[in-house]
Amino acid sequence: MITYVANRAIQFVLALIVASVVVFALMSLLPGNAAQVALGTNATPEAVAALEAQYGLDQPPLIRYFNWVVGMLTGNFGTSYVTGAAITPVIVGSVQVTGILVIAAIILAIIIAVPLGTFAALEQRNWIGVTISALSQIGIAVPNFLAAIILVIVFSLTLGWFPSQGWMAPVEGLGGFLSRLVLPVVSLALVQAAILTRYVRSAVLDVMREDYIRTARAKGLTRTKALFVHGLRNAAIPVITVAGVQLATLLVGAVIIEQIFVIPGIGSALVRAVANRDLVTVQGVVMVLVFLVLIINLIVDVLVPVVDPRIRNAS
Amino acid sequence: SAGASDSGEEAKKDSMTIAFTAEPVNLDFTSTSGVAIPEALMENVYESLVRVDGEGEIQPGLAQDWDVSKDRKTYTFHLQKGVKFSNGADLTSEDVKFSYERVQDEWKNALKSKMDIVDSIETPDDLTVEIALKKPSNTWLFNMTSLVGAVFDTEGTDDLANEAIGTGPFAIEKFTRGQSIDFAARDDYWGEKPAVKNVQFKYFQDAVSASNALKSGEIDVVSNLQAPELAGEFQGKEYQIISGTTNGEVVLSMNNAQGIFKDKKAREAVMHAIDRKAVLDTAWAGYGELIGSMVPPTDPYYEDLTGVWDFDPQKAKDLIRDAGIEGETFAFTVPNLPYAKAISEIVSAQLEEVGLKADIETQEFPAVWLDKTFTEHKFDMSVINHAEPRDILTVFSNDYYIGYDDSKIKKIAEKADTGTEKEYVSGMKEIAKTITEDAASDFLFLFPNLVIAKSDVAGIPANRVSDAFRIADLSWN
Amino acid sequence: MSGNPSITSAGGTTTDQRRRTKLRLNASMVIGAVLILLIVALALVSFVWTPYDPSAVDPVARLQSSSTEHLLGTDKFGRDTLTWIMYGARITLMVGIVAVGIAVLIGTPIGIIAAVFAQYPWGVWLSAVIMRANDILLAFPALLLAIVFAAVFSPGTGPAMVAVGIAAIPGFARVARSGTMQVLGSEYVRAAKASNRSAPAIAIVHVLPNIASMVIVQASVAFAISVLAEAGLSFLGLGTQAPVPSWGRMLQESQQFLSTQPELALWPGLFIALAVLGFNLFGDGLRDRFDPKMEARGNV
Amino acid sequence: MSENLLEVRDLTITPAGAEAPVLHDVSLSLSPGERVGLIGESGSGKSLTAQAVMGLLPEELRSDGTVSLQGFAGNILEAKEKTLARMRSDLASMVFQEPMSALNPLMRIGDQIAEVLRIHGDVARRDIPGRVLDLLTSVHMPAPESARYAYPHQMSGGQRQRVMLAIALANSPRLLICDEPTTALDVTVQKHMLELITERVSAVQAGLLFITHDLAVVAEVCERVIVMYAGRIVETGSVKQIFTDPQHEYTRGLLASSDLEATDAHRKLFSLKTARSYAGPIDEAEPAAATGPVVADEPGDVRVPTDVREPVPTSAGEAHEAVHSPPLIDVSGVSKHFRSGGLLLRRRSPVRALDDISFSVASGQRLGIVGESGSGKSTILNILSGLDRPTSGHVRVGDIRVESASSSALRTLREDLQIVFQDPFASLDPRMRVEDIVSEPLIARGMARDERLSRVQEMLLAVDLDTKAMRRYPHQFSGGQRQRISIARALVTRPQILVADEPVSALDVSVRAQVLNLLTDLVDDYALTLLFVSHDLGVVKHLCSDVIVMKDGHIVESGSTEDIYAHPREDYTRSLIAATPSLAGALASAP
Ligand SMILES: Nc1ncnc2c1ncn2[C@@H]1O[C@H](COP(=O)(O)OP(=O)(O)OP(=O)(O)O)[C@@H](O)[C@H]1O
Ligand SMILES: Nc1ncnc2c1ncn2[C@@H]1O[C@H](COP(=O)(O)OP(=O)(O)OP(=O)(O)O)[C@@H](O)[C@H]1O
Ligand SMILES: [Mg+2]
Ligand SMILES: [Mg+2]
Repeated sequence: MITYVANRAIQFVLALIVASVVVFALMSLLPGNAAQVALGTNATPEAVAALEAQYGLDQPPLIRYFNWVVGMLTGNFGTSYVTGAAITPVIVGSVQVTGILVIAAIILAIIIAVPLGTFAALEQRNWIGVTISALSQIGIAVPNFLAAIILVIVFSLTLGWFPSQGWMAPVEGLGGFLSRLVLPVVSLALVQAAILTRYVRSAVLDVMREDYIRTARAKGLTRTKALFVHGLRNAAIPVITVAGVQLATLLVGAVIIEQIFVIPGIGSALVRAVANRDLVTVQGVVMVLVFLVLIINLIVDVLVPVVDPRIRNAS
Repeated sequence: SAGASDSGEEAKKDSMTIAFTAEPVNLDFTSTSGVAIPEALMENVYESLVRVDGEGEIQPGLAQDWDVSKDRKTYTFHLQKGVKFSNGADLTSEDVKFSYERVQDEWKNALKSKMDIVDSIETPDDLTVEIALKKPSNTWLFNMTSLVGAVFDTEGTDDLANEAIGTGPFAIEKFTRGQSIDFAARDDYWGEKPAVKNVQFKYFQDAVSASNALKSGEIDVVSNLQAPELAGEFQGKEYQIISGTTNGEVVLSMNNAQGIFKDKKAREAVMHAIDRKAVLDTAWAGYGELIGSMVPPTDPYYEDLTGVWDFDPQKAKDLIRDAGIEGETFAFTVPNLPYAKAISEIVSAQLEEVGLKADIETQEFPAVWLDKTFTEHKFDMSVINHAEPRDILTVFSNDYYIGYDDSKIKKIAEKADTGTEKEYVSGMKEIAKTITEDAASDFLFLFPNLVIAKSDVAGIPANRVSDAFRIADLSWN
Repeated sequence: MSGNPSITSAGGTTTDQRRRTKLRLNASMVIGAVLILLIVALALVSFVWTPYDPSAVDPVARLQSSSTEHLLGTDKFGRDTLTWIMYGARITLMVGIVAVGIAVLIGTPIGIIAAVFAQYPWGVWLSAVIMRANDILLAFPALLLAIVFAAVFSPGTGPAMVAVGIAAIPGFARVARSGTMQVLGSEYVRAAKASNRSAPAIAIVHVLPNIASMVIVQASVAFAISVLAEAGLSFLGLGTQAPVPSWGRMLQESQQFLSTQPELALWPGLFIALAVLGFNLFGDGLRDRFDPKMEARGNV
Repeated sequence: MSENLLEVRDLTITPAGAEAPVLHDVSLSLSPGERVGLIGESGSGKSLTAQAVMGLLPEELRSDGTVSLQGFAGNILEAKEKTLARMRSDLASMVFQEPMSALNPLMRIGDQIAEVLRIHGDVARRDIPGRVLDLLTSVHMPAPESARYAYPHQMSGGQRQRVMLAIALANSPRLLICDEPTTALDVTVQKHMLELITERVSAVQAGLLFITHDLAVVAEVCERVIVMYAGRIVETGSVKQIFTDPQHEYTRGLLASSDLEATDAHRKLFSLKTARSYAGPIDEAEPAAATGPVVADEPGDVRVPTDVREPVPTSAGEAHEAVHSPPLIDVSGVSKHFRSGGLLLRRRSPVRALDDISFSVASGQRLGIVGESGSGKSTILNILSGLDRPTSGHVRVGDIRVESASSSALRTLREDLQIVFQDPFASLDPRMRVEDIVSEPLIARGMARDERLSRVQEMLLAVDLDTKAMRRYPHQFSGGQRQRISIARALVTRPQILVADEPVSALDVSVRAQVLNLLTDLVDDYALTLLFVSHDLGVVKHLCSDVIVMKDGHIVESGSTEDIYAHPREDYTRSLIAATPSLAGALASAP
C-alpha cells in the first residue's frame, strides 16, 4: 500500500512536469500578446516592443519556462504582466472560491443522487422508479447556464429568496455567504446530480443482482436492508470513480456559472487572464487546475483500495 | 457595500452600486489602454486641469481659469487653492509639471502622443503653470480633458497599478480585481462634496446578470447596458432608462488600402446596400443615433451627414456590377463583442441581398482582433466602436488599419488645428464630409449611452462625452 | 412426464428464450431512436427545404410569437425560428458526431494500448505514462482548449467541437483501458495466444468487439455532453459564430429575451434536450441489449 | 398443516416474457430430520426449486403453487418480504451454489457470521464473538481465531464454503438446503464438507435438501432422492430404489453415464441415448476386484456385459512401447514462482506453484495429472504451451526448448501443441461466431478462407456438432457443446499433442460421458499425445495410461494408471483415492 502510494506520487510529479511543458507550449500558440492588449488600438510598434521588453516577453522561451518553473517550486507563480501584482494570492483566492463552489456542488449532487438513484433501482419496476429515471434523463439534457438563468428568475427575481449574483467570503458573514452560494451551487449540482443518479442506479442494480445480497436475505435481512448493509458500500466503488471524474470536470466547468453569478473563481480568473494575454497567470491557473485534478485522481485511486480490501491486498 | 439591498433605507442614502461591463485589469492607465480604467478613475480619483461637460464644452477643473497667449501657443493655468491629494500632499504647480512631463517620458499608453505638442512647462509659482506648445492647437486643450491631463502627486506614482492617489472627490477604498471597486468620498475634497458617500463599481461580464441584479435590487444603476433588448423590461415607474450619446462611432470599417474594397465603387455599393436604420433597430434595439459621419453630435464640428448615402439596394447592385465583383466573397473580421456580432449578422444578410458574400471570422477582442485585423490589416471589412473622443483624424490617417488615403485631408487638418476656433470647426466639418463622401467606411450609428437606474437615482449624465463616469454628481432623490 | 423425455433438445429451450429476449427492442432504445431520427430528419430536410432562407432578415417581423407564417416565431432579426431549428440540427449532429468521433478514435486506441502495454514488464511504465498523460488531459480544461483553439483558428463550430472532442478523450481512454484489461485477463485471449494470434490481431479481433458495448454507451453519453458543451461554449462566445445557425447560439442569444420572449429560449432548449435525451436513451438501450446481464432488467 | 417439515405443491415457475414455464407442477415434501437428495440434469430447475422454498426467487420469475414450511403461516410464494425475512435462517437456511460470490467481498468473515446472529437476536450482543468462534470451529475452519478477520477473497473455495455453512447453521434452522456445495472442491476437501454437513444436520435434527449432480455424493449423504428433468420431477424414491432400480428412462441414463467403468458395444461410455443397453451397476453380492484395475478396497465393481475388452482402451499398450523411443516432451527441474504485485512494489514471499518438477511423455502416451486444487496442474500446462515461462528448469517439446523459445519457435510449437482450457465458458470469445473461434488457429497459419471453412466444418462434424452451429455464438450452446467447440478449436490444426485442463469438471454426468467418448475417439483417430488434467480420479482412470499425482507443486507419485490406482504408495494418493465417492460403495453402506 505504501509503495503503491509512493509509486503514484512519483507519477504524479512527473505528470506535473509534463503538464507544465504542455501549458507553456500551448500558451505560445496564442496569437496576440499582453503588450499589444495593454496598449490597445493606440499602440505604436515601438511602444509595444518596449512593453514586451518590460514584461520579459523578449526573452527566449526556454529561459522564461525555466524561470517560471523555478518560481513555482518556491510557491511563487510569478508576477502578472497586466496587474504587476503577484499571481499566487490571486490563484489562492480564486481556487478557494471555486473549491467551495465545486465541493458544495458535488456534495449536493451526491446527497441528491445517492438516495434517488438507490430508490430508482429499488423501485425500478414501479412508476416511481421510472419517474426518477426519466427526470434524471431530462436533468442531463438541460444546459447548466439555462438552469442558472431560470433559477435566478424564479428564486431571485420572482420569489426574492436569494441574491441573483455575487460572492461573499464566509468570514465576511455566514448568512451572506450561504445565501449567495445557494443558486450557483444548485445550478452546478443539478446536472451532476442527474448524471450521478444514473450511475448510482446502475451500480445499485448491478449490486442487487449479486449473490451476496441473496445471502444476506437468506440470513434474514429484507431486500432493502440487505441493500443498505451490504450493497451500498459495494456500489460506492464505481460511483467514487465516477464522482472523481465529475469533480474534475466540475472544477473546470464552473466557469459559466461563475460568469453568470459574478463569482470571482478560478474559471473567471482564467477567462480574464486569457483575454488579457496575461500568460503567466493563465499558466499558473492551469497548473493549479492540473494539480488539483491529478490530486483528485490520486485520492480516488487511493480511496478505492481503502473501500475495497480485494484491491488493497492485491496492490 | 455589496449588500446595499440588505441594509435599510438610511444606509441607502449614502451608498450606491453601479454595474459596468469592462473591468479594469489594474489602476494604471499610463501603461494600460482601454476605457475601463479612465472610466473609473478620471474625475473621480484623478482630475485634470480642465474637464468637458455634458454638452461638450470645456470647463475648469483643477485650473480655476487659464489664459491663452496671443500666438495661441502658451497656456497659463491658475490652480485651485487648497487642493489636497488623497495621500495628504498639497497640489502645487510642480505636480502638474511633473505629471505632464511624465506623460512624455514614462507613459506607455500610446495616447501620450497627445502631449507631444507640448514644448515646455514652467511653474512661476505654486499655483501657476505655464505650458508652451510647439504650435497653436485647437485640439490640445480638449485633449487635456482626457486622461493625459490627469495630475499626479510627485510622490504618488510608485505603484500606479494598485494604488491611485489623486485630487478627486473620491478615493479608492478597495479594489477587488475582476469584481469591484469601492469608492469612498473624501472629506478633504476641495470642491463640492458628493451626495453619495460610498459608491461601488461592480463588473458584470454578462449583461443579463447585471440586469437581474438591478431587478432584484442588488445594484442601483446599470451603466451602459450591453444588451439593449433588456431595456424594455425596465419600462415603468420603478426605473429610469437614459439613452444619451457617447463618443463612440460604430464603424463598419473597410480596408481602403487593399482587397475588394480598395475600389471606391465597391465601398459605395456597401454604403447603398446597408439599411442603417434596420441595423440599429435589430442589432441594438433602436438605441443609438444615426450620424452618417465620424463625428458625434456633442463635438463642435458635428454635421448631420446621414443623407449622403441613401439605402438603395438597386444602386448597390449596379455598382457591384460596375466594379465587377458580383458574388465575390470578402473577409469580414468581427470582434467577439455583443454589438459587433449582432451587427455582423444583419450586415452580412444585407450585403448578400446585393450580391456580396461575407466570410465572417469572429476574432477574440482585444487580443486577436488587434493582432490580425488592426496590426496586420488582414481583413476586408470589420466593425468596431471607435470610442475615443475626437478620433476622426486618428482613425482616418494613412497608417491606421483602415488604410484611408489621407493626402486630401491632411493639409486641411493641419490648418484647422492651428487656425482659429472657427477655422477649426469649418475645417473639421470639411474633413468629416470628405471622409463620408469617399465612402471610406460606413458609419453605422453612434453608440448609445444606455443607462438603466432605479428611478430615485439622480445626477446621471445623459451623454458620455469624456472617458470619465462622473460619480460626484450622483445623488438619491 | 411419463413417456420418453426428448433428450436431445433438453438444453435448447433456454437458449431460444434468451435469443428471443435479445431481439426484443426495449422501450428506451425505441424512444431514443425516434428522437434521433427526428433530429436527423430535421437536418436532412433542411438541405432541400426550409420555410425561409436562414439569413433572410426582416426587421419588420422581428420578435414574433408563433403564427401561421412563422410556426415557431422569429428572432430579433426577424429570422424564422423553425428554419433556424432545422439548420441548427445539422450543427448539433455535426458537433456530436465529430466530437465523439475524435474522442472515440483517439481515446479508445489509447486505452487499449495502455492496457496491452501493462501486460509486459517493459510496458508497465509506458502504460502508466499514457494514463498519467490521460489524467493531464482530463485536468486540462476543455474550456482552455476551446479558448486556445478559438484564438488560434478563430472561434467557430470547428475549434469548439475539436476542443470538446479532445476533452472527451480521457473518458474513452479510461473505459477502453479497463475493458481491455478485463478482456486481456480472460481465458479466451489466452486461447487466442495459444492459437498463435499476434497481439495486434488479438486487439482487433477480441478486444475491440468485447469493449464495443461499453464504448458505445460512453459514446452516447459523450454525444449528449458534447452537444451541451457546444451550447456552453456558444454561451461564452467560443462556439458556433454568426451567421451560422446553431441551437447553442440561439439559446445563448435568447437570454436577453427570457422574460419578454421566452419562446426564443424554449425552442432551442427543447430541441437540445430532445437530442440529448434521444442519444442517452438510445445508449441505455444499446447497453441493455449488449449486456446479457441486463436482458431481464426493466427498461428506462 | 401436515406433519411434513416442507410441503411444495404444484410449483410452476415462468420467467417474465417467456410463454413456457421453466418449472412445471413440482410437488415434493420433506419430513422433519429427513435428508433428501435432489438430482437432475443441469438446468432442470433444481436451484429454482430450492430458491422458491427460501422465498428468494429472482424477481423476474413468476411463480405459482404453494410452498409451506412447518412453523411458517401461509404460502411462502405469496408472503411479504418482511415476514419471509423473519423465517429465513430461523426456519430454513441455504448454502448457495457459487461459494465464490455468495459472500460480501468488503466485509470480514467474522462480521458476516455475526450479522446472522444479530439479526435474529437470540444471542446476547456480548456473546456474539464467542458464538462466531464456536461456529467457525464447528465447521472445522483452520485457525478460526484469525479467520474471522479475513476477507472472503483471502480464503480458498473450500474455506468459503465452510463459512457459508457456518452462516446457514448459525441459528439451528429446521431445514437446511445445500445447492451443489462441493462442485468446486477437490475430493479430499469435498469429503470433509460432506461429513461436516451430515454431522451438523444430525446434531441439530434438521431436515436436509441436498442438490448435486454427483450421484455418489447423494448416495452417501441422503436417504431419499428426487430426480428432476426439464423442469419436472420425474422420479422419487429411496436411495437404494432409485440407484438400483430406476424407473424413468432419464434416471437410467443418468446412472449409466455416471458409470465410468462401464462401456457399451462401441467401447464408449454410456450416454443418455445409449443408456438402454446399460445393465446397471452390478449386484452387491458379486465379489469385487474381479475385473482388475479397480481400487482394492472398493466393495463393488462394474460388470461389462457387452464387451470383453479391458475398460482402459487399447492404446495403453502402445504407450508402453513408446516409452523406449526418446520422449516427445521432457520436463526437467521446472519450478514456477509467482511474485505478487507490480514492478516497484515490495516483494512478499512468492507462491511456489511448481517446485522442481520433472517428467517426460512419450509420443502417443496419455498422461493424466491429478492432485488437489492449487497444486500446480494448470501451471504445468501453461508452461508446456509457452503461455507462461518457468522460473527455472527446462522444458523441451519435440526439439523446441520452450522456456527460452523465441516467438517464432513458440509459433512452431503451437502448431503442434494445442490446449483445451480449464474453463470452457470463459475460453470462448462471447462475441465471436463458432466458425471464427474454431478457425482462429488456422488464420494464424495464414490458411485461405475456403480451405479454412472446410476444415472447420470437418472438425465440427468430428466433435458431433451440426454445421449449422457455425453461425452461432457461444452463449447459444449448452456447457457440453461449448466444451466440444473448444476441443474442436484445439484439434483443427491436427496437432500432435493435446493438452486438456479439466475439460469435464463442470459438466453433469451425461454430458461428461459424451465428451470423454469424443476424446477417446480422437486419441485413436489422430494418434494424439494427450496430457489430461483432472481432479476426478475416475475420469483419469478411464482415459489415461499413465498418471502423475501432484500436491503443493510437487509430484507425489507417478506411474501407470493401473499401478497407482491399485497400489498407491503415498499417503496422499491413498487419501485421494479413498475420498473419491463411489456410488457402489455408498449403496453398499446404505440401509
Ligand atoms: N432468472 C432467470 N430468468 C430466466 N430463466 C431462469 C432464471 N434463472 C434460471 N432460469 C432457468 O431456469 C431453469 C432452471 O434453472 P436452475 O438454476 O434451477 O437449474 P439447476 O437445475 O440448478 O441447474 P445446475 O445444475 O446447472 O445448477 C434453467 O433453464 C435456467 O436457464
Ligand atoms: N498468476 C498467478 N499469480 C499468483 N499465483 C498464482 C497465479 N497462477 C496460479 N497461482 C498459484 O499457483 C498455484 C498453482 O495454481 P494452478 O492454477 O496451477 O493450480 P491447479 O492445480 O490447476 O488448481 P485447480 O485444480 O484449482 O485448477 C496456486 O496456489 C495458485 O494460487
Ligand atoms: Mg443450480
Ligand atoms: Mg487448474
